[in-house]
Amino acid sequence: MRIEVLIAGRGGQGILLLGHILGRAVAKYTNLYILGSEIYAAETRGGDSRVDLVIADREEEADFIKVMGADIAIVMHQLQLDAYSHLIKDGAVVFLDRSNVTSVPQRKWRVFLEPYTDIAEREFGTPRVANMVALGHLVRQTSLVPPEGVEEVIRETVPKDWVDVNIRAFRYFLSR
Amino acid sequence: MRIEVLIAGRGGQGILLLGHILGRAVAKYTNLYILGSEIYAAETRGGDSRVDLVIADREEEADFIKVMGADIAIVMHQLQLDAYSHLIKDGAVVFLDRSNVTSVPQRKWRVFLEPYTDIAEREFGTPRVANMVALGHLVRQTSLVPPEGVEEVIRETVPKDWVDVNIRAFRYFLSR
Amino acid sequence: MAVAHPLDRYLRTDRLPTMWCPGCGLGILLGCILRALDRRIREGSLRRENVGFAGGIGCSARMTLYPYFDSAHVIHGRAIPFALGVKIVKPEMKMIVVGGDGDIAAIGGNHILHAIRRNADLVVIMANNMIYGMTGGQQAPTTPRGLYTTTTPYGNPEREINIVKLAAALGANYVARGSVTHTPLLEQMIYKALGKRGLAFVEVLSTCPELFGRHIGFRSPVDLYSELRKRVVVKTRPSVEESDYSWERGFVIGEFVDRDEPGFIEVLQEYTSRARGGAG
Amino acid sequence: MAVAHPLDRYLRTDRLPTMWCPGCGLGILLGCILRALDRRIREGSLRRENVGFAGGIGCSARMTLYPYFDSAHVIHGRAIPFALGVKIVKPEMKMIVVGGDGDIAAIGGNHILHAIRRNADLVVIMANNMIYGMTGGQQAPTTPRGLYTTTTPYGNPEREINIVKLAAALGANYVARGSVTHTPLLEQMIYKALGKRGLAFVEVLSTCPELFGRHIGFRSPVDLYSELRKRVVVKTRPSVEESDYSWERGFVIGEFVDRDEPGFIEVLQEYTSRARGGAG
Amino acid sequence: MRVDYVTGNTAIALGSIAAGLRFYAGYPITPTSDIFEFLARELPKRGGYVVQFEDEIASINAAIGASWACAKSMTATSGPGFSLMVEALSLAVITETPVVVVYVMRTGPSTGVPTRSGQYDVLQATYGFHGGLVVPVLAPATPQEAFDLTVRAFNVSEKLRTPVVLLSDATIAHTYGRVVVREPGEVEVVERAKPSVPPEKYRPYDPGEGLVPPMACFGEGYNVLVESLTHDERGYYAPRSDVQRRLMWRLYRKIVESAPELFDYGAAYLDGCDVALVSYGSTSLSTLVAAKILRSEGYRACSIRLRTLFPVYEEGIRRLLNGVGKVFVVENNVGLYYRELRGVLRGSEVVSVPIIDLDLPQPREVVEVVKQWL
Amino acid sequence: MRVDYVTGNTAIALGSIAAGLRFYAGYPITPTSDIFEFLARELPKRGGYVVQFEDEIASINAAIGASWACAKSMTATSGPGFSLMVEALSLAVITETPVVVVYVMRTGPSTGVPTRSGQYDVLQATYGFHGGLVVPVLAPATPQEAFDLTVRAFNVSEKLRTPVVLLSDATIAHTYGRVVVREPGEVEVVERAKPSVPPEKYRPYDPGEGLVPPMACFGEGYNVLVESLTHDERGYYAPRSDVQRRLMWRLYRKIVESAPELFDYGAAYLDGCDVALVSYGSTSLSTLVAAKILRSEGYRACSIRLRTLFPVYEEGIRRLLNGVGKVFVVENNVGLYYRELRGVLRGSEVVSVPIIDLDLPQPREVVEVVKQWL
Amino acid sequence: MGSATAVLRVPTGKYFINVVKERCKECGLCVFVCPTKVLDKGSERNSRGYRFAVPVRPEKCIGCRMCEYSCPDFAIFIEVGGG
Amino acid sequence: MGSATAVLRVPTGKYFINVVKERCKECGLCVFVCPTKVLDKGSERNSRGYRFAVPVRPEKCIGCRMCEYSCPDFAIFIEVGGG
Ligand SMILES: Cc1ncc(C[n+]2csc(CCOP(=O)(O)OP(=O)(O)O)c2C)c(N)n1
Ligand SMILES: Cc1ncc(C[n+]2csc(CCOP(=O)(O)OP(=O)(O)O)c2C)c(N)n1
Ligand code: SF4
Ligand code: SF4
Ligand code: SF4
Ligand code: SF4
Ligand code: SF4
Ligand code: SF4
Ligand SMILES: [Mg+2]
Ligand SMILES: [Mg+2]
Repeated sequence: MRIEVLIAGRGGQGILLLGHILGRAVAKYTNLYILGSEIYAAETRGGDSRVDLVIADREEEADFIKVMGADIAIVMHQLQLDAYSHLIKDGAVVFLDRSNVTSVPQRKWRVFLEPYTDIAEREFGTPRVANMVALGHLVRQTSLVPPEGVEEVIRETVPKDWVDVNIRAFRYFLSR
Repeated sequence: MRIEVLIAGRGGQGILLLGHILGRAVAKYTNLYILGSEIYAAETRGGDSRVDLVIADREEEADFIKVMGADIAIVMHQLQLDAYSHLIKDGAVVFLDRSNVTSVPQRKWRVFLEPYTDIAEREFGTPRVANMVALGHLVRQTSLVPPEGVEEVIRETVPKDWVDVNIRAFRYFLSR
Repeated sequence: MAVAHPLDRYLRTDRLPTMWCPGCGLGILLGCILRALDRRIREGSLRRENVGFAGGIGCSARMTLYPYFDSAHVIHGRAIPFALGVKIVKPEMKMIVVGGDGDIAAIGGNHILHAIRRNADLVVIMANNMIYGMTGGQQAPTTPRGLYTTTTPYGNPEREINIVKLAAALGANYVARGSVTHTPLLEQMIYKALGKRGLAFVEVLSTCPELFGRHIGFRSPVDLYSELRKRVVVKTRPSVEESDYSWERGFVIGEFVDRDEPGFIEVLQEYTSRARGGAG
Repeated sequence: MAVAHPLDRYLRTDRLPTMWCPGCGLGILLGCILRALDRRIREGSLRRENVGFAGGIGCSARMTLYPYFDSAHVIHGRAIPFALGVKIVKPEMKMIVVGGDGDIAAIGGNHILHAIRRNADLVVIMANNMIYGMTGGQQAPTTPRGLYTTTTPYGNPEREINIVKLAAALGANYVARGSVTHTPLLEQMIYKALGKRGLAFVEVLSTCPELFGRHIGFRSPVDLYSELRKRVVVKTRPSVEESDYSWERGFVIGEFVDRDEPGFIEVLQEYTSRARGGAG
Repeated sequence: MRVDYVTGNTAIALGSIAAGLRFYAGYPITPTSDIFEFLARELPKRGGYVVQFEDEIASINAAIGASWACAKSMTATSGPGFSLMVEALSLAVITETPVVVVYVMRTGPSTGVPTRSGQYDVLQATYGFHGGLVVPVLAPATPQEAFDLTVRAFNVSEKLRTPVVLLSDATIAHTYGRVVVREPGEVEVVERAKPSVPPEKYRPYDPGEGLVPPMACFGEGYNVLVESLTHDERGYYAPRSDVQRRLMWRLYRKIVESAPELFDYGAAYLDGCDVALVSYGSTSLSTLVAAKILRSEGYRACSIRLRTLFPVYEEGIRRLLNGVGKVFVVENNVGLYYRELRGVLRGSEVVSVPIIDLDLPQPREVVEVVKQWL
Repeated sequence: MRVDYVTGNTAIALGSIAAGLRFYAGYPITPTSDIFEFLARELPKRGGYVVQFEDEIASINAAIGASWACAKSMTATSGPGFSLMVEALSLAVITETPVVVVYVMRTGPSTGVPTRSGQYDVLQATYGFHGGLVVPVLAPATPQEAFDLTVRAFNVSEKLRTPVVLLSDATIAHTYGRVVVREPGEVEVVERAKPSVPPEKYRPYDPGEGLVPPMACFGEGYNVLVESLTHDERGYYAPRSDVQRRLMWRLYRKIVESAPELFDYGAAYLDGCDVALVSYGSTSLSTLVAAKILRSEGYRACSIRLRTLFPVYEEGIRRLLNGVGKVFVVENNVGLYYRELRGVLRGSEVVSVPIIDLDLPQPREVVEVVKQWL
Repeated sequence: MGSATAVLRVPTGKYFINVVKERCKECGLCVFVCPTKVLDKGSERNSRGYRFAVPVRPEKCIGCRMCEYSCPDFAIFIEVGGG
Repeated sequence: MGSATAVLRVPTGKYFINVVKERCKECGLCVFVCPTKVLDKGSERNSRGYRFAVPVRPEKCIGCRMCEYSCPDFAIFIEVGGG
C-alpha cells in the first residue's frame, strides 16, 4: 500500500498546519511509514502553500517526498487547484473548498465539494479553522487515520487557546 | 654528462655560501642545468651544513636534488666526512680541509687534502674565507666553471666589505 | 526604467521592491546613504563611477543589491577585506562597506578591528538590528543581554558589544552612531563619513520588525519603530564614555569621534614610494 | 626526571632546554607564569589538576609544550575558543591561554574580541615581541610604525595596535601590561589574573633578540633587553588613557583595569539553569 | 522509545541527544539553524550547554576543546561554514579528537541559493582539509536515517577518536518523516576508551595493541598534551620521517580498516539487477522511484543507497555490484562521488548521472537520462 | 631574459612579476614567507602593492577585491592557510574572479612539520571548497617549472576568469635551480577580456558566444555586480533550477573543456615503456631517478611528471599511457591522486605507491616498492 | 494594477505627494512619522496585496519630507510645486 | 659534560647559586640583571657549545633572585642557606 496526499491552498489558509497534523497523526497513530514536505512562498500573503505526504506500509515504499500522482487531495483555493490538478491522479479522492473554488476540472476524481471556509466562519466564528473542517472531512471519508489520533495531535500542536475550536471544527464532518 | 657535487661541513664554516656561489656560477656561467638543495641544522653552532648540487647537460638529467653518489665533494670537517663519505662515490674528486679533518677513509677517491682554514687565517686573516679557498681549489682542479664567473657571483652575493677578501681567497689556489 | 522617486537614478529600480520585509529599517538606511551620496555627487566632491559598495551576507548586506553603482555582495563577514583590496589598488575609489551586526561585529570582527587599527580609508556602515535577520532571529553580539532570541530561548546570557567604544579605542577617524528613527541626522553622519580620509565608522540602529520585533513583543513595524525611537537618546558631540548602548539606559546616538589622522592608503603609498625612490 | 630548579616540578624537564633562541624573553615569561601558579597552588586557591594551558602557533604559543599540566598546542589563533570549550563544560578548570601578538591580536583577533566582550572566564596572556618570531620576522600588528620587518622592507606603514585599550573598551575584568624586563611585577600581575573571574588579560612585552632585535639593530639578547627596559615606563594604577604603546614615547606598564563583573560562565550557568527550572 | 513526526534537522538534534551530546557550539546558517535552535531549548534541560560563537571557526574549535574536556560535542553548518571549519578539522584529525560535524549541504558554490538543496560538497566533506586523511562521512536520506546515523556518527567518533561528518542536505533538513526516537538509555552508545594506566604512565597518543589510543581529558590529572605538530606517542614534537610515517599510517588505518564495519547501505529491487542506480542522501529518494519506474518498464533496475560515503569499503561495494551490467551514479551535482566509484568499480561500466536541481531531481528525469545509456 | 639561480619560491615570485602581478595580499606562513618577502621588496619598485593582512581570510578576500579593481592578484600559503581560504575560493569560483593562489604544501595534517615537505593536499587543492567545481591546479617540480607555471597560472586565471592553484611543496620551495627568467615583456601574458559594449548594455555574467564573460572592473563606470548568490547574466539573484543548471554547467565546462589545452606533462624514457611511474611535483624527481634505475636493471620503465593536475585531461592521460602494462602512481602521501588516476585509467593496472617522507622519497625506496609489483 | 512605477500623485497646495503604488508594503511608517497626520493606509491594494499609503489630508502637508525619509521602500516622495 | 640536570652549585655565604649547566644558553641576561655583578659568562662549554654562566663574585650575592627570575631557561636559581 502506498498513498500520496496533496494538500494545497494559499498562504494564510492554514495549509501547513493541516498537513502537519495529518502527517503527524499518520506517523504516530498508524503503523504506516510517512514522509512529508512543505512548500511555501516567501510572500506574506497569497503565495502557494503546499504539503506533500507519501504514506506506505513498507518503509521502502515511502520513497519520495513529492507527490507525483496524488491519491488523496485537499485543495482550498482555485489558484492551487489550477496549478496542481495535474498532480492529482485519476481515481483520487479530492476535497475542495467550495468557498474558494469556482470551477472544477473534468477529471475522473471522486470529488467532495464543501464550503469549508464558510462553514468555519458560520459555525466557529473564524475562517482560520476551515483547514480543520476539511481535515475532518478527509478523515471521515478515507479513514486513513483514527480521529482520536488526530485530536491528540491537535492538542499537542495547536496553541492552547485554539485547541478547542480546532477540535470542534475537526469534528464537524465526523459527527454528522 | 651528469655530475653530483657534495659540499659539507659544520655550521659556521660558510658551507651554504660556498654551495650557493658554486651553484650560481654553474647556472649563470655555463650551459649546464643545475638543481641544488641545502640542509642546515637548526642549532646555532656546530650542526651539519650541507649543499647538494646535481649538474647535467640535459635538463632531464638534472633530475634529483640530493646527492646519491657525489662525483665531486668538498668536506670541511671530520664530523661530516664521517657522516657523508658513503655519499661520495669511488673515483670522486674530494677536497678536504686538513685543518679540520684528521682521518681520511680508505676509498678510491682522488683526494686533495689542504689546510683551507689555516690558509685562510694565515693568508687572509680570517677563517671565514676558508670556504672560498676551498672553492678556488675545486674550480682549479675540476674546471667545472670559469673562474671569472665565480668571481662575478662573489661580487653579487657577498656583502660589499667582504668581496675583496673573498675574491682573494678564492684566487689562492687558482693563482698558483 | 521610468524614474519616479528622486533616488531612482541611484537605484536598480528593476530590482524593486526590495526583498526586505515591510517596514524593515534597512530601506530607510539605504535612502539615507543614497541621499548623502547624492549630495556629494552634486557638490562635486565625489564622482559617481568612483563609488563602490561591498557587503557580506545578511539582510543588511543585501543593501548592495540595489544601488546603481559598482557593488559587491560577497561572503559573510568579508566585505571589509574585499573593499580594502579594491581601495589599495584603486585609491580613487570611495568604498562603502555595508553590513549587519552579525556580518561586521561577529564573524567579521577581525576585519573591522584591523581596518580600524590601520585607519583604512573605508566608510563602514553597520546596520545594527540587534539580531540575525537573514537566518531567522538568532542572537547577535549586539542583542541586549537577557532578551529572547531563537538561539537563546532562556534569554541572552552574553554581554552586548558597544562597537562605538571599540572603534574609538582602535582609533577610527570618525565614529558615529545613528538611527533609522532619526533620518536627517543619519544622512548627515553618512555625508560626513563620505568626506573623511581614514576609517569612518557609522553604527546605525535599525529595526527588524519581522524577527527582533516579534521576539520582544513589538510585532508591527510602527510599534518597533516607535519603541526604538523612545529608547534613542540624541546627544550633540557626546564623548565616547557617554556612548551608552543599553536597552534600559537607552542608546546614545551622535558623533563620538571626528579626527583627521592620515589614512592607511596614503601612508602605504608614501612607504611604497620609498621603494620606487630606490631606498630599502 | 631529577628536579633541580624550583620550578622543575611544574615543567616537563625532559623537554628542556626549550626550543627558544638564547635570551628569548618567552622563557622569562614562562617562569613568571609558573611562579604565579606555584603561589596559587601552595596557598590552595587553585588545584593543580584544574589548571590547563592552551596556545595557538608561534614561538610564544610553544610555551604550552613545557608546563607539566594539561596543555593544548592547537592551531594559529584559535586557542581562545579551544580554551573556552574546555571551560564551559568544566567550569572548575582555570584555563590559561598563551600566545603571541600575531596569534592573539592578528589572526586570533576575533576571538579575543568576543572573549572579552563576553567577559569569558579565561586568563589570556599575550606575549608581545612586536614581531612574528616563528615565521621569521614579519610585521605584527604590534610592530611600531616605521620599523623594518621582512614583510615591510621599506618600513611598517601600519599603525600599531594598543591592545590594552581594546581590552578595556570591551570590558575585561582585568587588564594589565607587563614586561619581561620587570619580572616581580609581571609575576604579580599573573598571580592576580589567576584569581579573577571573567576575562583577565595580560599583555607582556617580550624580547625577540633573534629577529626583532636584529631588525632594529640590537642583536644580542642583553642589548635588546636593556633597550626595552629603557623604553618601559612603570606606572601604578595608570588609567587606560595613559596606556601609551609607542616606540618613541615608551611603553607604559601597569594594571589598567581591575573590576569584578560576573563572568560569562556564571551567567551562562544561571541562564541555563532556567531551562532546568522548566522555564522558557 | 517513541514515534515522532519530525524533520531531518530535528531528527539530527534528537539523535545527538540520544547519543549523549553535552556541548553544542554553533553559528547560525541556513539550512541548519533549527538544529541549533532545537538544541538551545532542549539540551540545557538535560545538563548540556549550547553556545553561539562569533563564527564557525570558534564553534568548531570550542567543540574540539570541549571534547578534550570529555564532553561529547557537535556543531552543524553548511558549505560556507564548513569551509571555515576545515582547518580545525585537520587539527581534530591529528589530535584524534572525537567530534561530530553535521554538514547540511545547500546549493552552492559560495552563497548560492541558501535555502535550497544540492550535493555539491560530498568530496569536500572528506578531502576538504589539509593532511589528506579520510574522515568518516555518513549520509542519511530520511529523518529516520538522520536520527540513526547521528547516533552512529557519535559512536564512530568516540570509538575511533576521529571527527565524523554527518552529511545531510537542505531537502532532508526540511523533510518530515515518521521517526522512531530512542531516548539516551535506549540506543547503544559508545564511549571513548579511557586510560587504564596511572597518570605518570599515560602517553596520550599511544595506541597500545590497537590503533586508537585511550583518551584522558583535561582536569583529570593526566597532564594531557593536545598537539597539532607531528608527535610521538607522548605527544612530543618529533619532526622525523619515521614518526610521521607511523602516525600517518596509523591515523589512516584506524579509519580505513573500519570500512567494513562502517559500511552501510540500503538496496531495493536487488534480485536480477543489471542496471544499478547508486545514490546517497536525498537524491536516493529520486533514485528509488526511478528504479521502480524502470522496473515497471521492464528494465532490471535496482537502487542502492549508500549511507557510508567514506571510508569507501571498496571490497563491499564491488561485491554488492558484482555482475551488474551498468552502474549509474546519480547525484545532485556535476558528478563527484562518481569519481570515487568508477575508480572502485573498474570492472563495471559506470556512468555519471549528474542532475542539478534546487530540489530533488525528478525521478522521471533520472529515468530519461539513464535510458539514454541503456 | 636572464639566467638566475634561485629557489622555487623565488622563481614563483619572479614568475608572478613577469605575468603582471600588481597586488600581493599575504599572511606569513612557512614555507611560503620568502615569496612574500621577495615581493615586498620588489613589487613596490614596479608600482605594485604588497600588504600583510590580519589573516589568510582577509588576504584572499582582499586579493579577490583587488582583482575586481582590475589588478592581477596573488596570495601564497600552505595547508593551514589554504584551509582558511577555501570559503573565499568558492566565492571566486562563482564570481569568476581571476586570482592565483600559491599553495606550498608542507607536512600535515594540521601544523605537522611546518618546515618539511609532503603532497598531502593535492585533493584539497581542488575539492577543498564547497560547490564542487574544479579549479585548475598546476604543479611544478623544479624552480624553472615554478617560474613557467606561475606565468601560466596567471594566464589561465585571466583567460578563464577563475582562481588557479599553483601547487608547490616545501622541497621545491627551497630547491635552487637554474632558471631562465623572463621579464614582463618577454613572456606571453594574457589579459582578461574587457567588455566591448557600453556600460548600459553590460551584463557582468553574460558569456556571449563563449563560456567566459568579459569582465569590467570597479571604477570604470560599468556598475559591476559581484554576486555570491546564484545569479543570472545580469548578476541578479535567481533561485531557480534552470539558472542554477545553466550557471553550474557553464562554470564547469569552461574549466573542463580547457583540459586539453591545459594538459602539460614531462615524460622520460618513454619508448617501449611498460612500467610507467606517474608522479607530480617534487616527488617526480624521485620518480625520474627511480625510472632510470629500473631501466638500468632491465625494466622497461618510464617516468611521467604531470604538471596539470586539474582539470584532469582524461583522454590525454589515457592516450599517453595507452598500452602500458602497469602504472604506478608515486606520491608523498597516503595515495590520493592515485584515486583520480585509477578512475581514469580503468583499462590499465594502476598501483598506488604512497611514500611518506619529510623530504623527497628516496628513489631506491620507490624502486623497491615498484619491484614488489613487477 | 498598473505598471511598476505607477504613481499616485496628489497635490497639496504647495507640494505633490507621490506614492509609487507597487513599491509600498503597507508598513505604516510614513503614516506614523507624518507630523500632521496627512497619510493613512489606503483601501486599494497593489498587485502584491498591500494597501498602499494615501494622503487623506493632503492640505495639511507641510513638506517636511519625513514620510519620504522614513519610507523603507522608496515608495513615497514629495515634490515642491503644484496647488 | 654531565647529565642534563648537572648543577654547578656555588655557596655565597647566605645562599647557594645554582647553574644547571646543560640548560644555559649563554644569553647573558643573568649577568646583565645582577645588581652586584656576581655573574659572568664562564669559559667552560656545555654539550651544546654554550659557555654557561658562572658566579665569579659569589660573595657579593644579595639573594635578590633577579638572575633566577630573568633567566629564560630555568638554568639558574638561588637557594637560601649554606656558607
Ligand atoms: C560563513 C557563513 N556563516 C553563516 C552564514 C549564515 N548567515 C547569513 S546572514 C547571517 C547573519 C545575519 O545577521 P546580520 O549580519 O546581523 O544581518 P541581518 O540579516 O540582521 O541584517 C548568517 C549567520 C553564512 N552565510 N556564511
Ligand atoms: C593559519 C596559519 N597561518 C599562518 C601560520 C604560520 N605562523 C605560525 S606562527 C605565526 C605567527 C607568529 O607570530 P606570533 O604569534 O607573534 O608568535 P611569536 O612567534 O612571535 O611568539 C604564523 C603566521 C600558521 N601556523 N597557521
Ligand atoms: S528579517 Fe528583519 S532585518 Fe531582515 S528584512 Fe525582515 S525585517 Fe528586515
Ligand atoms: S625567534 Fe624570537 S621569539 Fe622566537 S624563540 Fe627566537 S628569540 Fe624567541
Ligand atoms: S512631507 Fe511631511 S507633512 Fe507632508 S506628508 Fe510627508 S511627512 Fe506628512
Ligand atoms: S512608509 Fe512607504 S512602504 Fe510604508 S506604508 Fe508608507 S509608502 Fe508604504
Ligand atoms: S640572586 Fe641577585 S645578587 Fe645573587 S647572583 Fe642572582 S641576581 Fe646576583
Ligand atoms: S640567564 Fe640563564 S641561560 Fe642566560 S646566561 Fe644566565 S643562566 Fe644562562
Ligand atoms: Mg543583524
Ligand atoms: Mg610575536
